[in-house]
Amino acid sequence: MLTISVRLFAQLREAKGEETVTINVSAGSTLREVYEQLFEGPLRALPIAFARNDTYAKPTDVVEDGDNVAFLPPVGGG
Amino acid sequence: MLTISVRLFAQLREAKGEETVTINVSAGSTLREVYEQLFEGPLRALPIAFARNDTYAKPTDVVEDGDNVAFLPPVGGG
Amino acid sequence: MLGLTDGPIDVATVRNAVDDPGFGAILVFEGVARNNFDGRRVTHLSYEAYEELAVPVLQAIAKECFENFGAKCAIVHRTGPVPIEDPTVVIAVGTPHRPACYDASRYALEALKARLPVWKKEVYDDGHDWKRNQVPDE
Amino acid sequence: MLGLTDGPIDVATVRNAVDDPGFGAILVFEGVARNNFDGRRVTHLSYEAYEELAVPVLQAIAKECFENFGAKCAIVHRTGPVPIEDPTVVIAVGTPHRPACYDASRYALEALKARLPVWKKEVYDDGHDWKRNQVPDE
Repeated sequence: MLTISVRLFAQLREAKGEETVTINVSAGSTLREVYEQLFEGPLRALPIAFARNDTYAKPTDVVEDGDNVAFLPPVGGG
Repeated sequence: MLTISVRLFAQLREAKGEETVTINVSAGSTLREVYEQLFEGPLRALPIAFARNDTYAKPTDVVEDGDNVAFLPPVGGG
Repeated sequence: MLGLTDGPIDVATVRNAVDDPGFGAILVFEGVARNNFDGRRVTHLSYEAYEELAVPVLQAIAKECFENFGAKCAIVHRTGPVPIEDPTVVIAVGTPHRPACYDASRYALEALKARLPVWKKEVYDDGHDWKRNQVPDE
Repeated sequence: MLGLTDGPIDVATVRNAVDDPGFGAILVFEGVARNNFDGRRVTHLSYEAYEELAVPVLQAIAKECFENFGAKCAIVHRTGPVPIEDPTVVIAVGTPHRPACYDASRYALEALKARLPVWKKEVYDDGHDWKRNQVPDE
């Protein structure tokens, strides 16, 4: 198992009640798989963007132990 | 003869050295005819707009005694 | 706020004239005195205006902006000498949504350039020109 | 000047960041907190941001504005609660000529709405929504 830190925003943050959660995931998990481990229902259906260690990443990128991961729901700036 | 006051702007003002000139014109003169009485050469060829008593007017409008007439060269605001 | 001024334009005052709690977009255009034209150094600009006609023209443009785009519009044009980097004209537009804001601002600017009875003298080290606006449909 | 702030945005400071004696046009867009949405009263907005990613996104947008339009660009987005009528974002753009100024401003605004990792909470008397931007190509 790997331990990673996950940063959450907006409705994802509200759903978990935390800006950052620390979770254990299986070695070889992709960002998308980590997301689906954390969220279900309507939140799982959102078109999420991913970041890994403060850089944009692909949903298929594999996480490593100690990663700082972020899930970005659809943006609303402006 | 009629006596009218003519207000000039930009290159027309510079050409006459005055913001306002008072001139005598024949009864029945149009604004365009008054313009051609005052200007010749390259200035006569400018696409001029006309005003009479602080309202836009047509080149074919006939002046009356005591009118305040204005000749407007192509504008350059902004 | 629609008019002319012979001193520096206070941009914030023009902008605040279109404030409205129902507006989500405010766009402030400044025409600015530029230091060059066609490679020639410009020392300053100087504008003259036919004020009695210019104010009704600005009022007509603002009315068209409201009728066509639902926009509130404030315009102040400077007259007399204008130093480089100073605004020559400020157009503030407010609308509920952003697309109409851009459309109204551009409309007001192009209408002003075509119709406002104001004349621009571009002054160089060795002379000056009266600059005629290029109007799109010419 | 490209960044986020958790207090009121000073519009003049953003505008002055794009000053240049070779510019003839300056355009300042303000997104403003609006008091209504679909007939519902909005009491205020609140934004949160992923700052570590947002700043590079703003830098990329400014670079694109320069490369595509020759524009200098300054952008400040507010975070945290925003009262009605306060600016939520200010985009200042300067260019030598006006058409590029409008194009660059609109480009920066649309790019920001599509890409900036910032989230908007619209707060009503009886609840709130996280508002997702409509992106033209969706």
